[in-house]
Amino acid sequence: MSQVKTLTVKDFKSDQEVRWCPGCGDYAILNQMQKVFAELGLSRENTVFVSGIGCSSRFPYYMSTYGVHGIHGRAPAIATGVKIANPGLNVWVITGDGDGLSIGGNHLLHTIRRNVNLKIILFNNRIYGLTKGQYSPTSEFGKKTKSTPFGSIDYPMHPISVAIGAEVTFVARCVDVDVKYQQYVLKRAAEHQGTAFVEIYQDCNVYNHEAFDYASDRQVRDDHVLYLEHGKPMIFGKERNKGIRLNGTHPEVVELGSGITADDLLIHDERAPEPTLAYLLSRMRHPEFPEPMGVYRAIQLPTYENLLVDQIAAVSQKLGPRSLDDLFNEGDTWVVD
Amino acid sequence: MSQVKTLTVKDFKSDQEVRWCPGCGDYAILNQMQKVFAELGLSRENTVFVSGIGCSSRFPYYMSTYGVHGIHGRAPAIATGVKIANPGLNVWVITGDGDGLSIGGNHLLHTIRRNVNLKIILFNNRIYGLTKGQYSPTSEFGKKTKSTPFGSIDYPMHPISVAIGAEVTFVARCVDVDVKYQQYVLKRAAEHQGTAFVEIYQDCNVYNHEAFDYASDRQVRDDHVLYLEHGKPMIFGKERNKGIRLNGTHPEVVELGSGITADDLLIHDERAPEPTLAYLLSRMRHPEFPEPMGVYRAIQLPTYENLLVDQIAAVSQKLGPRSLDDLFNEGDTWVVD
Amino acid sequence: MTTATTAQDSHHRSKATTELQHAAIRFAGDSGDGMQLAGTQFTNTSAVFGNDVSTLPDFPAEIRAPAGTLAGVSGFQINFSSHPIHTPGDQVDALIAMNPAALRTNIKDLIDGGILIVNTDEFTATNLKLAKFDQNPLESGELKPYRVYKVPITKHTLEAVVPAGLGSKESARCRNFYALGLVFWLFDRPLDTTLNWIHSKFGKVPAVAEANTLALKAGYNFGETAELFPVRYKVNRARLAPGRYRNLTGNQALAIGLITAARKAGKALFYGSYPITPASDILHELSANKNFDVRTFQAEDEIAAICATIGAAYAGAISVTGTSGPGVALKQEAIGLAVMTELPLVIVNVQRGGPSTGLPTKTEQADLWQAILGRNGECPVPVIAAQSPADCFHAAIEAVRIAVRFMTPVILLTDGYLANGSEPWRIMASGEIAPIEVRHAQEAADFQPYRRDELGARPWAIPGTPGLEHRIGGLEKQDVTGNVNYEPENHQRMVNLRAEKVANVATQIPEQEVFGDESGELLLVSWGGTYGSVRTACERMREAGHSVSHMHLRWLNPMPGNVEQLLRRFRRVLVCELNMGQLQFMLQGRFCIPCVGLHKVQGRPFIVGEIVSRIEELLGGR
Amino acid sequence: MTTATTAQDSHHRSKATTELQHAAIRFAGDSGDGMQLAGTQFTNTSAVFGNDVSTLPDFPAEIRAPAGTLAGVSGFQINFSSHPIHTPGDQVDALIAMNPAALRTNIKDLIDGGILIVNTDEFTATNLKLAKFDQNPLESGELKPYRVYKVPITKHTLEAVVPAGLGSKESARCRNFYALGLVFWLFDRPLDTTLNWIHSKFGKVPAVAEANTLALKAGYNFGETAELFPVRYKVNRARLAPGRYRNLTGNQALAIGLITAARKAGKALFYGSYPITPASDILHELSANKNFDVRTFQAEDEIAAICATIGAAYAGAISVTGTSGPGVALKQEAIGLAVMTELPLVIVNVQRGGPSTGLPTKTEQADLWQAILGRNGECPVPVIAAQSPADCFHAAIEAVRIAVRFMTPVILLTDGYLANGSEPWRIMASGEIAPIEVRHAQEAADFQPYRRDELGARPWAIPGTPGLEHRIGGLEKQDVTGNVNYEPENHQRMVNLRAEKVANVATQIPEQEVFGDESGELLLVSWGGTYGSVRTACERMREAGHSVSHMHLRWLNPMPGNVEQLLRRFRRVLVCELNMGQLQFMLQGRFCIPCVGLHKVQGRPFIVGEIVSRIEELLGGR
Ligand SMILES: Cc1ncc(C[n+]2csc(CCOP(=O)(O)OP(=O)(O)O)c2C)c(N)n1
Ligand SMILES: Cc1ncc(C[n+]2csc(CCOP(=O)(O)OP(=O)(O)O)c2C)c(N)n1
Ligand code: SF4
Ligand code: SF4
Ligand SMILES: [Mg+2]
Ligand SMILES: [Mg+2]
Repeated sequence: MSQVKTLTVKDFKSDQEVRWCPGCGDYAILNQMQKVFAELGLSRENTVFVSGIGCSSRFPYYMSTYGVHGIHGRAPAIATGVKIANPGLNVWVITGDGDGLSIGGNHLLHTIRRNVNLKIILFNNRIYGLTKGQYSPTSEFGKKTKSTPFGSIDYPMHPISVAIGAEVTFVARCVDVDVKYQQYVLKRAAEHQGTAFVEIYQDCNVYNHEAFDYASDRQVRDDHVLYLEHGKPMIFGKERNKGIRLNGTHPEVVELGSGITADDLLIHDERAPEPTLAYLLSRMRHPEFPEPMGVYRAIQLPTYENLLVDQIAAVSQKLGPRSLDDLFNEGDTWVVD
Repeated sequence: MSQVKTLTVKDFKSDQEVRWCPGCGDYAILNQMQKVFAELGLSRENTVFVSGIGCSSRFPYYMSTYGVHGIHGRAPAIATGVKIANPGLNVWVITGDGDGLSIGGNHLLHTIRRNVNLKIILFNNRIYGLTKGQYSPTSEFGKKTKSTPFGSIDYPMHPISVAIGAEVTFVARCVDVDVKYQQYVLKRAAEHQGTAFVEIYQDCNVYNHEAFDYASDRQVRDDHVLYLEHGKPMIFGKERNKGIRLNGTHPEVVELGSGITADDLLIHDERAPEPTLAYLLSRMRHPEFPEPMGVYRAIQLPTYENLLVDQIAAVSQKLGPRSLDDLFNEGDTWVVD
Repeated sequence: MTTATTAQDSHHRSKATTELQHAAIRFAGDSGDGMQLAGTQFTNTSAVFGNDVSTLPDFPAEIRAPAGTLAGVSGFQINFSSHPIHTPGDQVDALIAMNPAALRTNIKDLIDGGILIVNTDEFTATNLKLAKFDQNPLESGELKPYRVYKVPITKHTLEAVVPAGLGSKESARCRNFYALGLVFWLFDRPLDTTLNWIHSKFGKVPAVAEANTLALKAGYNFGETAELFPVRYKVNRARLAPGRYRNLTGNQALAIGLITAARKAGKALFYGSYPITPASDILHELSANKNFDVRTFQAEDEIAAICATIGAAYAGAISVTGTSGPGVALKQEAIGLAVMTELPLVIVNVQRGGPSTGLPTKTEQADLWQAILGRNGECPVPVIAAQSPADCFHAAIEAVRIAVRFMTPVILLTDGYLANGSEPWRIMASGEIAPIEVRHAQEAADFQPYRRDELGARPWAIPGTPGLEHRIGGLEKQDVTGNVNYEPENHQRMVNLRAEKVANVATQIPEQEVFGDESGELLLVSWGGTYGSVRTACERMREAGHSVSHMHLRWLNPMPGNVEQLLRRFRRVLVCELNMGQLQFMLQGRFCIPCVGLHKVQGRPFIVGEIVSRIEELLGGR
Repeated sequence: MTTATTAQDSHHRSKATTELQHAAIRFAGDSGDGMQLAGTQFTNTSAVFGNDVSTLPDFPAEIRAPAGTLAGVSGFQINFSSHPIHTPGDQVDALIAMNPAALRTNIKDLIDGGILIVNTDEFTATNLKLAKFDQNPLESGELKPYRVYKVPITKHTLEAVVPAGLGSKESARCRNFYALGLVFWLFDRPLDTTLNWIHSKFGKVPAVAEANTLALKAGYNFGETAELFPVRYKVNRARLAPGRYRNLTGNQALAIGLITAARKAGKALFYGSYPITPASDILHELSANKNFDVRTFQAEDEIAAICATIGAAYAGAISVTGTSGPGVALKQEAIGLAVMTELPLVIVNVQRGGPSTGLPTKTEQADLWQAILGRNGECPVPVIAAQSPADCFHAAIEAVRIAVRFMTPVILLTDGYLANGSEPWRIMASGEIAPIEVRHAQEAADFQPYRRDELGARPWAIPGTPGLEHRIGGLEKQDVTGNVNYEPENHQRMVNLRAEKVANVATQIPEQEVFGDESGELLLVSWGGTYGSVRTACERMREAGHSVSHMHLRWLNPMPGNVEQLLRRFRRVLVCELNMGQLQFMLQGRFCIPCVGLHKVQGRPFIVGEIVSRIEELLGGR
């Protein structure tokens, strides 16, 4: 997927005017994506961005790669078709919390379990932006929106927990404005072979402004998020004086010092064959817990499209070269003369 | 839901001829359901069975209650409507591994996360029965079926893991032929307030015969399943000499004796507020592990329909009694005379 | 401003006032300029004042485009008059352009000699470039045909609102109120409706309330004092039927109609929906009225929405699902289930531009085939279309009434134009609306779920009723018993019975009426939201002495029994639709009567002139 | 057995042989009785022997009903002849009834004087009751009109297969081979085709192979030796076009056609599907042929299936999705996307009985409106229908060819009758089939994704091509550039361009032909799977000297350019369809030519007699 002439960030910008609301978190993500593509030396012509419908789903128009702006919720399915038809392509899916989890939840689930080699980036702004502000499957319980003027009575769903329920091979999270860390996460996703699922906390400036302030505001965020590092104990806090300890199958927040040291803490293992640790991390939620950022899980499993290609090769080998005429003449035949 | 005249098993049989293949596991489940209804003294007129499409989904025709044989995959949505329109009804959903997890996966997920008070029984035979034998989302990797003559390349999904990903409030499993235990599980589901999700291993006599022999054959099953008991250590085996021990966040099978006692084993806690233990259990799979049977999780959370009814009551209270004429005359009005 | 008489209005001290029979004006600006709000306020004021009004909001695509761009322009047109009107007007008599982009995209709709008010502060080099002007149009002379009034609206606003003490960004946001005040002055409208609104809306944020008030008054006073405007205009009260009125958008009217229908049936209202432009406001409106036992369910998708609606109908609620064309596509399989299970529900389609995602914020009538013919199998469903914003109220009630009476899904078509457009609605007394009779089966003896009444409806037996336990589903049913049945003759019989049932709806709806003579040279045929423009065109042609009549179809399936007979009374039939001829095709398919069509698929309603031209062409071509 | 001449066949030693021009027979029994297999074997043998054949399998509903019940009856009808035939026959000349239920449900289709072979062993009290016989029909005299042969088939089979050493259940399972052997004898067919099949199928389980062989021969020998049958029959070879033949079901033919099309295009074949009766066999067939670079994707639902197909088309594969009516309902939104993105794909609809889940295993033609008119917005799609099982091969290739040439989704309609029915296919040499030219855009200079060629097709530029990076989607596109565009005039233009493109398909398909005279009294019009029965009816009427012609429409949208002209040449037009008049409505809608219809919605094909009666009625009613 790399090519001789390395491209710059600008080379990944399309000629279309970017049309999100001023201040929308989507801009930051677009910029990081273009940066990551340039830095990884990826090519335009071998890349396809596929999206559904939503503000976030306009994303492909702004990348100078190939792209499909699909229909609502169906991007993972479209992308699966692209990948099967041409496994050599670098295929990214852009989706929103409504697009990917509401109408499109099932496709997401099945794409994940099949481990199709797609990078799925879910822009979670906890709202339906494009349709002007209804609550989404990730909106908080009790949230007042246009369609819930008296507060939502739906318990939200948590994208990472759901993805782990489907046994995703790569799952990670980051925040729109934390651009450096976002680049790291996007790069990790880009490098993964298999379905990489990334949740990005994204500010919808107009309909759900500051929903993620706790995790993005520099003043407070260090106490509210936990940066996961493979093989390292889980320490967090502005002073790096807090940690996560395991109590049976439950995590608990502890203060370091007075007898508790880093050795008592849970060690992150993104390569654990069992996804239980990742699941446990996905259940750590604000405000009770710091919310884990970074790579929850990254394991290797043969990808769907490789299995497919291999099977076709094996079958072709086994059945030998067969022509259309062989196919036509299969089974009982007879001659009329 | 109970009534004065208690009904017998026979009272729950409809006048329709039961039309599954001879030997199909569905018969056993139908019988247990009728038994459980009689034993719990449930009424016919306040019960609705809703299903999708599939062999299993013919179920409602055979119960003498109200019933809707819906369209493929949509039973949870139909049932949600029934429940919202009349929260007093006792609503059961019957679905298959194709109906509930393939085309209907998203509705299942959202019903679960909303905690609608439905009993969802998934007949998992790991095959599409009605359409004559294609692989389903629960079919094993590599399985040869009509649509995968060279073996399936899809990794299966695991219904209980998925349900826990959506943070289900009640989830359990049992086997078709283990009728006593099935009755226990169905009763527990019946008593739960909220979404109760039950996976039943069901033999498709024609297209996937004996897929669950390891868990149903009396000769071997005790070594292959683990009966969950709340507050009890996890012991299994024909000799009850094996157990499950926690190693970090991973379970491991241990032999009791030579230093290892029941005290070293994991204690089941179906009421754990965190679903991590339930998730861990859902990952224990044959042949590496005994597969847990019984109630993985059973916690209390206000149900969707109660929240809805309460909200309507609260809003009505707050806004006071308003007539249609009040509604008509809202906002800016003016008089022409 | 077609017919104007000059008069002097006494209670104003200065300047001449010209009296008009009607005027159409348009506020146009950036999405961030608050044009929808200004338009709505002008509408309400005019309506409260006593004019007949008709409005046409024109949104940009869903996401806010960058400020100042052509894609970001938002417009709101109001036609107000002293006589009954049916449309927002073809062209406008006055245009308020808040920036160059708004000027560019709207100027072509301003009549020659029309009033153009521009916010000069926004005619900066950047904005001119964004609007693709090489030269500043205010200087190039290209605006010569119009009466141009250059007002530094932003600057004036900022000055005016200083006492409120807001920041400069928030202060500038009041400029729509300044513009509104100016236009109020120009058309001699009172300020009190808007002042009340500001008070009730921003009461809790006094600084904002004050700033908007100041801006509004400053605009008004600018008109009064500046030497700019030689004349002001006045549009007298219309002679509307006496009564209390309010202004309703189609979506509001539809929501209120559904609540009314449910109350009139004495039942809970279930509304299952998934948000989609331009239908979402129905969900919003209903969600805000839970106290009427409205149970809204925002589903995970359109399929879940209709399936839940089917479940709710089975359980006995008045059950409705609403969406737009792409959503109906997803619901068709389930509509088939509702047809087979014969359950009463209403499917609302607020049509938008297609195909596919198409033009989500624009109007169109291209889902008629989808509604009537778009399902697998022989799957007939009654279809009704609302004809004006306020008529959505009545159409909703009618749809529910037929659904319940016939035990059938009913499709109710509206469109983006009706949904967001508004008109005055004479507020009915709830007692004027007939009850909707619901008969739930009760009697267990000899109960048969598919035994039909004289109109072909099966009984509505709901869970909770002892002895009526029964099972329904999507497989073919046996006649009378409703059991699953695969017999050839039974299938044919059931297909026939379902078709007859829907055909019987024709016995319960009014005979088709024709506006104008009952026979003649040319019959205009329309349906849905084009009612107003086609009726207006017909009126104009008749005034000019032509033999033109108008038949507006409310029920598209089945059609009233006398439609064929009426069609045959005219030498020619012109079917006007915002599609490429869907109704025309269906009339021909049913009656083999050759029709001609007037088709438009531009995301916009007809303008009356287009219809008039087509008629003239046809009449000329005699 | 209409026209029979008696002759003596020399190489058989005993009994008289009657020569027939054709015969129709039906195997009927319980689902567990292996009737589909017996029927298929008889078909293959007859075809290999050299007859023209046409078959009609008749499955029960999907789940196996309990043994012996009426709901569990499975049938397989074969019409075989010495002259070309188009249908499986209206009635049968011989019926093999393996149990009372099979007798009850099938006897009405046996001609008076026809041969009835019953398995007496199954006429037990229980089975008689299950089949709702009060009296044993073998004794009641009610079978008098037929030539009844009572054979204890089960008992004979059990005795015959003893040497194979199977258990009694497995032994009994061979009774279909016994029955088959007997019928082979009766119609003087060779055993070798079936013996070969047994060998290749059960070669690995020698005991089963042996048992089936023994049963088959025992049945044959019983015919030879028993005194039961006074005469045997012979149907000579047909004069088919010379060549090698094989028997194909519609679904097989369709799958092979798709593979051929992809090979002829030099591309991978992508097939995205979700199982559904009666389309699933296409998926099965294709999955078994992965070595032709066939990439089957069993999706999680129909929506995912078509969306993946759209993705595959974008990426450059020959892309097809297959389903039945309810599945098409789910795919419509995505078909709209394919229309807007102008990507080449084929959507196969194997129609079944509707509406809703309907009669899943039965045939119908009621999805025509859905195919042509069933989407939101103005959303035209070319539609082609296959006319016979083997024709599915050609129709598949044609559909792909048009999709690729015009950059458009194409809907290919077949039905349950075609899908499961079979007929001999003259095996083509692959060289006889023209290549499908695929031109992928390559040249970056001045590339425009929506610039059209002379037929209106846009370029197919696929990912991986440097310099052609472009983005497409469901929002309205700007002409030429393909950028998102909301302008009114552009929308109208694009709607027109899409319509014109589809209309242009008419330039690339053959002119419409008429069988019989090109003008006259009555024109029969048909489409899809009713071809055979309508053609046969036409032939019969013409033989009887009537002025009746037949126009079979292959392309339903667009229709060939000369259709209107042809229709107008006949005094009356009779449209025969397995629906309530969908094509008729569309012909009237387009051409305003009043037609009459023959409609049938019974889950079954037309029988020729029905059509003949209707024609006679019409001609009589002159
Ligand atoms: C079939 C269909 N249903 C509904 C819609 C309307 N719709 C468009 S985007 C959207 C939700 C957008 O929310 P999300 O995915 O969170 O994206 P965001 O705009 O917040 O980025 C909805 C409901 C549609 N376009 N198509
Ligand atoms: C929309 C739609 N797609 C496909 C089908 C065909 N279909 C019916 S049941 C079924 C799968 C059944 O499998 P499962 O849910 O596991 O039920 P089982 O028969 O095994 O009990 C399918 C694919 C359908 N009826 N409707
Ligand atoms: S509505 Fe929200 S998510 Fe959409 S573009 Fe605007 S700020 Fe971004
Ligand atoms: S096909 Fe399988 S699941 Fe269906 S009824 Fe038969 S045995 Fe049961
Ligand atoms: Mg969102
Ligand atoms: Mg199954």
